[in-house]
Amino acid sequence: MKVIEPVIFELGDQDRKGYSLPAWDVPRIEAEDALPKELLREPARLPQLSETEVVRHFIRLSKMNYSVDEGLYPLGSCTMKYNPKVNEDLARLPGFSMAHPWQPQQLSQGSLKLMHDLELALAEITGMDAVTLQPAAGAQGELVGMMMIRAIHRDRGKPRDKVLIPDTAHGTNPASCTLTGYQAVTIKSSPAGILQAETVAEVMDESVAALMLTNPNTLGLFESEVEDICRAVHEKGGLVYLDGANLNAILGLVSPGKMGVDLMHINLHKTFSTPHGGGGPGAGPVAVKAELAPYLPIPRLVQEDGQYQLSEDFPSSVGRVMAFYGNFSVLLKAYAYILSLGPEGLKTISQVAVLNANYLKERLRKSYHLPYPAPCMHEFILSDKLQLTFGVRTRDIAKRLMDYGFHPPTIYFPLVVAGAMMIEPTESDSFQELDRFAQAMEAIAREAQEDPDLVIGAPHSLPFSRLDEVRAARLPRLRWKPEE
Amino acid sequence: MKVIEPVIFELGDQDRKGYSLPAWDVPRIEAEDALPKELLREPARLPQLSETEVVRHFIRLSKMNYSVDEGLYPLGSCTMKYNPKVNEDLARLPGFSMAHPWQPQQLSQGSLKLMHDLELALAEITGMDAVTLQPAAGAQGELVGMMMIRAIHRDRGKPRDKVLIPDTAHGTNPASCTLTGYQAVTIKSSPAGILQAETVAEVMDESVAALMLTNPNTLGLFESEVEDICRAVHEKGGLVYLDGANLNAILGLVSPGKMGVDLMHINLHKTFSTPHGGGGPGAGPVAVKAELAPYLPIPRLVQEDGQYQLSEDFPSSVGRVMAFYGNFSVLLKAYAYILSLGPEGLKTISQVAVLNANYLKERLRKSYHLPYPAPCMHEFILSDKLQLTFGVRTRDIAKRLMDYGFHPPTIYFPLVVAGAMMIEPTESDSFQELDRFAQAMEAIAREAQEDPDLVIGAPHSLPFSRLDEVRAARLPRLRWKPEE
Amino acid sequence: MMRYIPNSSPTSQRKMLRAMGLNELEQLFENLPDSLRQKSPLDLPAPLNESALVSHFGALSEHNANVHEYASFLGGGAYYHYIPAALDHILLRSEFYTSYTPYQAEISQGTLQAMFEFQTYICELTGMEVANSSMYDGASSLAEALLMAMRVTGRKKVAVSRAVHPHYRRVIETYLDDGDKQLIELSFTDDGLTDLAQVSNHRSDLAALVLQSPNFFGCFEELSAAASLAHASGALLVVGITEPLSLGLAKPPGHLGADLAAGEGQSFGLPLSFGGPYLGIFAAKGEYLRSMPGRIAGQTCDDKGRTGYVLTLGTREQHIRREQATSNICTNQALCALAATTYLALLGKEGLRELALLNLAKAKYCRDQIEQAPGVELRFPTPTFNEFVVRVTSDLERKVGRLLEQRIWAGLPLAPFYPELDDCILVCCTEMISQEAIHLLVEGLAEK
Amino acid sequence: MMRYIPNSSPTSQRKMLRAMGLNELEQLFENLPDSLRQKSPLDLPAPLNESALVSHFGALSEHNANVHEYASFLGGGAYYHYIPAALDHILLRSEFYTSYTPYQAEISQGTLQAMFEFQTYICELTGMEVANSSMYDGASSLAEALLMAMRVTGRKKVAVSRAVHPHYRRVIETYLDDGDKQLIELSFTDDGLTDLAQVSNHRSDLAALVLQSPNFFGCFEELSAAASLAHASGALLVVGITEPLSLGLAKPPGHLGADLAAGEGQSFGLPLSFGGPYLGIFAAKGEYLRSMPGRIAGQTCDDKGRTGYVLTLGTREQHIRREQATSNICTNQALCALAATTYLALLGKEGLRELALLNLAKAKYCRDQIEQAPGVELRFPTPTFNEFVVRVTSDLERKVGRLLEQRIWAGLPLAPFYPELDDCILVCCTEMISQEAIHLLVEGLAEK
Ligand SMILES: Cc1ncc(COP(=O)(O)O)c(C=O)c1O
Ligand SMILES: Cc1ncc(COP(=O)(O)O)c(C=O)c1O
Repeated sequence: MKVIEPVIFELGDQDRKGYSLPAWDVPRIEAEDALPKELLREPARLPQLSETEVVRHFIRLSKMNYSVDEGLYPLGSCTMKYNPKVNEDLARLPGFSMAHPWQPQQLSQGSLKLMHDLELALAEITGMDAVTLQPAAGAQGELVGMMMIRAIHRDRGKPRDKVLIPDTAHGTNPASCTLTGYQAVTIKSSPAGILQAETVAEVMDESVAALMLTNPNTLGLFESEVEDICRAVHEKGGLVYLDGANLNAILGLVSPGKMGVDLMHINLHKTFSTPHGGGGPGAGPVAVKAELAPYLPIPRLVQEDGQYQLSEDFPSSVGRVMAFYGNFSVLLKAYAYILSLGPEGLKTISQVAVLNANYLKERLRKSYHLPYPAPCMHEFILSDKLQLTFGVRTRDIAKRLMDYGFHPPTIYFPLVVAGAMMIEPTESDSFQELDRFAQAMEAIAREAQEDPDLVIGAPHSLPFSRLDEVRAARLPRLRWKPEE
Repeated sequence: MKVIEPVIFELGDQDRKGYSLPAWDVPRIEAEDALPKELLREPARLPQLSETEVVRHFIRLSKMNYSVDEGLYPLGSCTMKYNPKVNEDLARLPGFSMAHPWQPQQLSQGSLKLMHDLELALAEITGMDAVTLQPAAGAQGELVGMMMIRAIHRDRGKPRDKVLIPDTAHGTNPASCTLTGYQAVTIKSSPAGILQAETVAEVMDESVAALMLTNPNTLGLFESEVEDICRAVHEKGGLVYLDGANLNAILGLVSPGKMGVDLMHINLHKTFSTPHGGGGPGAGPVAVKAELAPYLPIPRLVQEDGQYQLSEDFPSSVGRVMAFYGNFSVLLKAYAYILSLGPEGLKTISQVAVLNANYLKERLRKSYHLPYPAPCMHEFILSDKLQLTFGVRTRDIAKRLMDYGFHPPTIYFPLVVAGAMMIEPTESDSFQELDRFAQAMEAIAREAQEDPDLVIGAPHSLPFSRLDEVRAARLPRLRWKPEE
Repeated sequence: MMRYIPNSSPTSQRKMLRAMGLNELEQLFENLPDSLRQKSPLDLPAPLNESALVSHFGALSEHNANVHEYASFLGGGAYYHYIPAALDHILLRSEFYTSYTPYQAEISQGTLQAMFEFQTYICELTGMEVANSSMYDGASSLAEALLMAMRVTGRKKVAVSRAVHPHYRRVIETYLDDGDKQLIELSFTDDGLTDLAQVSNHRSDLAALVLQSPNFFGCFEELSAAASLAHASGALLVVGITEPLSLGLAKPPGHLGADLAAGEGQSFGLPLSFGGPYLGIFAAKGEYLRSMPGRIAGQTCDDKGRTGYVLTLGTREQHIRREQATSNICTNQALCALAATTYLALLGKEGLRELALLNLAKAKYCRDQIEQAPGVELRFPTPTFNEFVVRVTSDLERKVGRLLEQRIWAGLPLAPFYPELDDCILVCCTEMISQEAIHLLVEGLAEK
Repeated sequence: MMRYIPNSSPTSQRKMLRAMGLNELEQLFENLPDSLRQKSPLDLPAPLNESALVSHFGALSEHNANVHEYASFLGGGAYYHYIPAALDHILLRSEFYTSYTPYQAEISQGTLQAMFEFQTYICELTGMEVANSSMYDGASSLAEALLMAMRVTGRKKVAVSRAVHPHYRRVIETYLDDGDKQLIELSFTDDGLTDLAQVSNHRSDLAALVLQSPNFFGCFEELSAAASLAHASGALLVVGITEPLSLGLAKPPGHLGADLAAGEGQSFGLPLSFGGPYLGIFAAKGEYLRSMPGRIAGQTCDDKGRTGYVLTLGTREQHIRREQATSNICTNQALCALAATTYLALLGKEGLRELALLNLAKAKYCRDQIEQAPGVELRFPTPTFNEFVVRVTSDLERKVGRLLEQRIWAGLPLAPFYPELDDCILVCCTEMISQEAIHLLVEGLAEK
C-alpha cells in the first residue's frame, strides 16, 4: 500500500512558495529596466511548492533508497564502506564551505595546507613521488594519467598508439584510452584469473604506450606477476598505469610504488571513505613517479617561504581538467579519514577488508559456484552456475536479495566470468552482518532449488516488481512532460 | 521479509569500540589510585559496538517510525506541524549549544536577550502581561500555573481546595490539580460541545480556586461563552487558567488576554513548531496577567542598564521548577519561528489551520459520524458510530490508516465522544495531502462496509500486526535481560 | 504566501473554499466573538527572511561566550563532555525528531525500541530494577521521586541533604509546597558529607532520605549507611545524581540500597545549551514500579509472536488516570533520552569506564596541584569524582576575575549557595580540560 | 580496535579465523610477494582522536577567510548565493549520501526519481530537449560537449570564443590535445562580445562554435546570430554556462538555436567550498541523445504497469560499451545534482525569477554607481546579468589591496587572463551583496 511519490512537477500549486530570499535593499526594478526585451524569456515552467512539501517529497524519495548506513552494501569494486559522520561536519565548517576559489591565496592557507598534506599522505601511502588532487573521479584520474602518458611519449619523440588492457579491467579503462586517442587492446588473463607476464611480453612492442593494470584485479586476486609485467612493459619503453580502485585491499601492506607502476589513480570515494552520494561527487587523485611529475595537471601546490601557493608555472603540464582545484570538500573528508586512522589504522582497514571477504567466500562457496577458489583479497566472484540448473540466474538472485533487505552485489562483471556476482563486503561490516548476508544468500540458494519461480519473480516485497529496462531504452522518457 | 532489528544489547562483540576519547595529557591512573576500593563497581554490562554498528542500528530503528517530514500526522491536540530546518541549524550554533548555564551572565547576553525578546513576543501574542519560559512542557506549565494560583489565594488569606475542569479537558489538567493538592471537579459541557457560563456559575463558590479551560477546546470548538465564564469565576474570587495547547487556532485572531483568563501556558512544541522529538523536549511557558506576575518562577529576566540579568529577587515567587532556565534550545527555535513568520504569518497559520480542518471535516462527514457539526477551529472529532454497525471500531480504523501510509489521529479522546477520532491536520499540510488522507479514510469506510475483517485485522503492511498492549501491561518486560 | 504554509497561497485557498461552498476565509471565523478579536496586527517584529534570520542568530550567538573559547572548570550540574559527531546525525533523522510520543506502537517502533534500550541502560548504570523513559531534568525528576516516596510510604516528610545541588533543593521545595508536605534539611559535616546523625530525629515519619552522590561538592556519600538508616525508619533512600558519568566507576545507588535514583543525564551526549534541554533520569526498585511517574516502554508481541514494543502501564499516567495519575507529566525529553542511548551505545562498557577514568585522572591531577600550591586547599578531604571544592585563602573574587581575563572560567563560587563557603569554588575537570589549563588555574588561584 | 572497523577487535577476528580453519590473519596474505611488502609502518601522522581532529580542522578552517567575513564581489564561475537551510538536511539523509549509483533500480528509486526530476529541471531551464544527470563540473562538461560535437559532425575543429571562461578554455585545450583535434580561438569585440565575423573563415570544417552566455565578462552573447552562422557551416552551436541563475530571466540557449548546452550548476544550492564539488550540466537537442555522455535516468514501469525509474541508454556508457563509449565518465556528481534539484524545487518558478531579478537589480545598482563615479567605468556597454567588467583608470592593484583591508574582495583582476584588460576587474553582485558594500566598493575604486 506504500504510496508512490509523484514527480515533483505534479506537486504544489500556483503561487505556492518554498523560498525566502534576502531583502531588496536596492530599488526594485523590472527585468525590462536592465535588459532588452528580446533577451528575456517566459519563466521556466517549474513547479511551485512550499518548503514543507519539498522536504516531504525528498524525504519520501530517500525512503526508497538502500544505503550503507542501513547495512552491508556488497557492490564489488565499489568499496561501499562506512562514511564517518564527523567528516561531514568538518566539510561544513564555514572556513571551508564558504571559501571562494578566487579569494586571495594568502587568505586560503588552511585549505592549501590541507591539500598539501593530503598530497604528501597519498604519496606515502602509494609509494609514489608526486600527486595531483584535481581529478573529480577515478575515470578522470585515468584520463589525466593517459594524457600524461601521451605527453611523455611525445616528449620522448615517439608517440605511440596502443594501450594494453586485461580482459578483467573496468570499462572506464578502455574508454579512457579512446578519449585520449589510444587504441585499447584487450589481453587475456590466465585461467587462474591473473595476468601473466608472459602474455604481456608477447604483445608488448614499441607501438604500445602503456598497460593499464588493476591490482588487486576485479576478480579480487592479487596480480602476483606485477613486477615482471612492469619489467616487460618498461623494456619496450611502455609505461604501466595502475587502476587503484582496489587500493582498499593493500593499504600499508603492499606498496604500489614497489610494484613498478609509473602512475596510478586513487578513488577517494572508495578507499578513503568519502560518501558515494548516489553516484558522486568523488575524487580521483593521480600519483606518479618522479619522471612523470612535470606532466601533472596545473595548478600545482607549491610551498614558498612557508606560504602555500597554487602555481601554473609548469610548462610540461598536460593542463587543467577542472575549472578550479578539484572536488575540494571530498579531499577534505579523505584527509580527515587518514588522520583519524593513522598508519596502523589504514593497515587494519585492508587486513579486515581481506578477512571479511575471505570469511564470506569460505561460507558462500558451499552454496554457490566459486570460479577462482584461491584466497581472495578484498572481494571475490561467485557465479550462478549451480543455480542455472534450476533456471535461476544471477540477476534473479540479485533481485531476490532485495527481499531479504540487502543491496545486491555487482553483477555480470567482470566479463570473464559468466553470470558473475562480485562481492565486496569492506572492513565496515561486522561478522554478524556478514552472517546475516550469508544466511540470505544461502536461503536464496535453497529457494532456487525448491521454488525457483520465487527467485525468478523477485523482488516481491518492494513497491515495485522488476522494472523494465528494455522498455526504458526503447521508449526513452527522460524528462517529465505535462499531460503525456 | 524486513528484518527485525535486535535490541542493542544483543549486538556488538567483546572489545569492539565505537568511541574515540580525548588523549590523556595527565599521568594515567587506575581507579584505585584515586578512589577507595569499596566505592568502585564492576563495569556496567553495556554492549560494545563499533561506530558503524551503532549508526546502522539507530538508522534501522528510525526507519520503523512515521514522522511529520513524511506526511500528514493528524494527531488531534498535538499540532504536528512542520519543523523548519533552519531552526535546527540555529540551535546548533556553538554560541548557544556550547554555552554553560553557569558562565558569567555578562558573557551570555545573546541568550538572555533572546529569552527576553521571546517573553515579550509571547506576551504580545497572548495579550498577557508577563511570561516565564521555564516550564519544560505544557504539563509543567500547568503545574506552575496551579502553584501560582495556590500562592495568590494564600496571599489573599483564603486558601481554597477545588478546581473546576470541563469534561473535555486533557488528562494533564486534573493531574496538575492533584499534584498541587487541589481536588479536580469535573463539569459537563453542553450537548453542543462547549462549556456554558451557566453551568460554571452553578458550581462556582468560594471553595473553588480556579477553572481550567481549554479554548478552543479539545472538540475543536471555540468556547464562545468564555467571557461570561471568566466573569462567573471571578465573581466568586476564582481564577481562570487557560490551557493554551490549542493556541494554533487563534494566533493573531483572538487575544486570550481579552477572554478574561488570568494565566495560561503555551506549548512551544505545538504552536511554535519546535520538534516533538518522539515525546519531547518541549517547552511550556506560562503567561500571566499583571496581578500574578510577582508569583512567576525564579529566576526571572530583568534588564538593567542595557544588560540582561537573571534575578532571584522576587520574594513572592513560587520558586523554581527546573535546575536552570528551562529548555533553552527549544525556546530558541520557537523564537526563530516567530521571527520568520512575523505578525501576518502567525495569523495566517491559524487561518490556514482552521481552513484545513474544516476542509477535511466537510469531506469526511460524508463517510463518518460527525458528532459536532458546527464549524470547527483547528481540529474536529469523528466517531466510529457508522462503522460500529459492521463491527469496526475506531482502533481498527486507526490501525488500517497505517496501511495507507498515514499516522492515525488521536483516538478515544476526548472522553465525551464514544470512539472519538480527533483529527488535527495543521497548517503544514497542502490540500493535496488532505485529499490523500481523505481518500484513505474514505477507502477505509468502504472497506468497513464491504470487508470489515480487513479493517479489524489491520495493520497488514507493517513488519508487525497489532501489538498486544494487554500482555505488555500484564507481564511487564521493561528492560532487556540476558538469556531470558 | 509563506514557505511553511502550503495553503497560504490564494490559489489553493480559493480551490478549498469553493469545495466547501464558501467564498472567503472569514466565513470560517464568524463564530468568534467580536469582543475577543485581535483587531490590530500583533505588535511583533516584521518577518525576517531566512538569510537575515541566520545573520541575526549568528550575531546573538556571538554575544555569548562558550566553552570552546574559554577553558571551563564549571560543572555544578552541567558538564562539558565531548559529544561524538555521529550522535547528532542520528538525532537529525526526521523519523526521530519530527515524530510524536509513540502512542501508535506499530508505526513508532523506532522510538519505542530506543526507549526500551534507554531504560535498560539506565537500569544497568544505576543498578536499579526499573527505569522510566525520561523526566524533564535532574531537578524535577528528583522532586518527583520525593512525591513518589510520599505516595509509597504514605508519609509527608522528607529529609534532604544540604549537599544536594542547591537548585535541585529549590525545585523540591517548590514541588512540595502545598502546605501539607514537610521538608527538612540535613547539614553537612566538615568532610563534605551529609550528617546522617540528624536522621534519627525523624525516625517515625520520614518518607524519604535524600542524598546526592557524588554530592554538590563532588564527594561520594556513604550510601550504604544512609540506606540502613532510612530503611530502619521505614523511609526510602532516594539518591540524586547530577554527574551520571561517575557511574562508569562508582558503585551505583542500586547496589548500595537505594530505593529510588533520580537525576540528570546531560553528561550522556547532550550539549550544554545554556542549561537545557537536559534529561531527567528516574529509576526505582521493581516493587515500586506501579507508583512511578513518566512513560515506560515495554516489550510485547503481535499475534504471530513477533517481538515489538509499546508504551505500557499507562494506568499510572494522566491520559488514562487523570487526577489519580502518579504525575501530570506528558511530553518529556524523549529525544534527549535517544541522545543518551546513542551516546552510551557508542561508548559501551569499556568506553564509559575509560572516560570516567580520564575524568577522575584530570580531577586528581588538579587536586594534586592544588594541594601543593600555596594559598589554596581542598576544602573537603573526601574522595571525589570530577568535581571538588577548593578554598582560596584570599582574594577569591579578584583572582577569578583575573582568570576570566585569561579566558578561564575558574569554577563556580559557592558564596551564593553556602555563605559559610564564601571563600570556596566548585572546580570541575572533565576530559575537555587540558593539563595546561589546570596549571593556569592553579597558578591563578594560588598565593603569589 | 578502531571505531570504524567492527572486526578489528581481536575477539571478533579470532572467531572468524577459527570459522575458516585459520590461526592468524597473516595466513590470508601469504600470496603477497615479499618484495612488494610495506615493511615499515607508513610514515603518516599518528591518529587523531575525534575531538583533536575537530580542533585540528577548526584551526585549519580559521586559516581561511570566507565570504561571511568579507564582502565578496568575486564571481567568475563560482557564485555566492544563499542556500536554504532545508537543502542540507535533505543531503544529509543517509539514504542519499551513502548510497551508490543506482544500478539496482528497485532499491534505488529515490536517487533515480530525483535524477529524472533533475533532468527535467535542466531541460526546462536550458530550453533543451534532453539532459543527463550530471558531469564533473562546468569546464569538463563543456569540454565533453565539444568532443561530442566532433563525434556528431565527424569534424575535428572547434572555434571557441575568448570570452569563454579562461579556465574552461584551458580544460577544453587539455581534453582536445590528442594531436588530431584543432582548437581555434575567436576574439571579442569592444562590446565584450565574441567577434562572430571570424567564423566564416572556418566554414567548411567546423564541428562546433562555442560561446558562453552570459560570457566571462558577464555579457549576453548574440546566440541567435551565432546559431545561424554555426548551422550554416554544418557546425553545432555549443553554449557554455557558468551562471545558470541567469536562466531565471534570460532566454535560454535552447530557444536561441543551441544544439548543446553545457556548464556549471553550482549556483543552484552548492556551497562555494573552495571550488568544488560543483555540478556539470549537460543538455542537448533530442536528436543527439544517443551521442551524449553521462548517466541518464528514464521512466519505465514494472510488469504491473507501475511507474518507476531506471538508468537507461547504457549502451552509450563505458560499463557496457567500453572503448566505444561516448565518454569514460562513471562516478559523476549525483549528490550535487540532488542539491540542485532540491534548490530548484524550493525556489520554483517565481522564486527563481525573483532571485534572478534581485541579482540583476544589485548588479544594475552597482553599474549605475560605477557610471557616475570618477575614474571608473564599465569596460563594455553590453547588457549583463550579475557580473560585469569595470575599468579602473589608475592604481587598480593598490585600490584592490586597500579594499582587502576593509574586508572587501573587490572582484577578479583580469590581467592574468587578458593582458589587454590589465586595468580591469570582473565584479559580481549577487543577492548576498549589500547596498552598503556596493557603495564601499565604488568609493574604493573611484578616483579620490
Ligand atoms: C576498477 C575500477 N576502475 C575504475 C573505476 C572508475 O572510477 P570512478 O567511478 O571514480 O570514475 C571504478 C569504479 O567503479 C572501478 O571499479
Ligand atoms: C489540551 C492539552 N493540554 C495539555 C497538554 C500537555 O502538554 P505537554 O505534553 O506539553 O505537557 C496537551 C498535550 O498533549 C494537550 O493536548
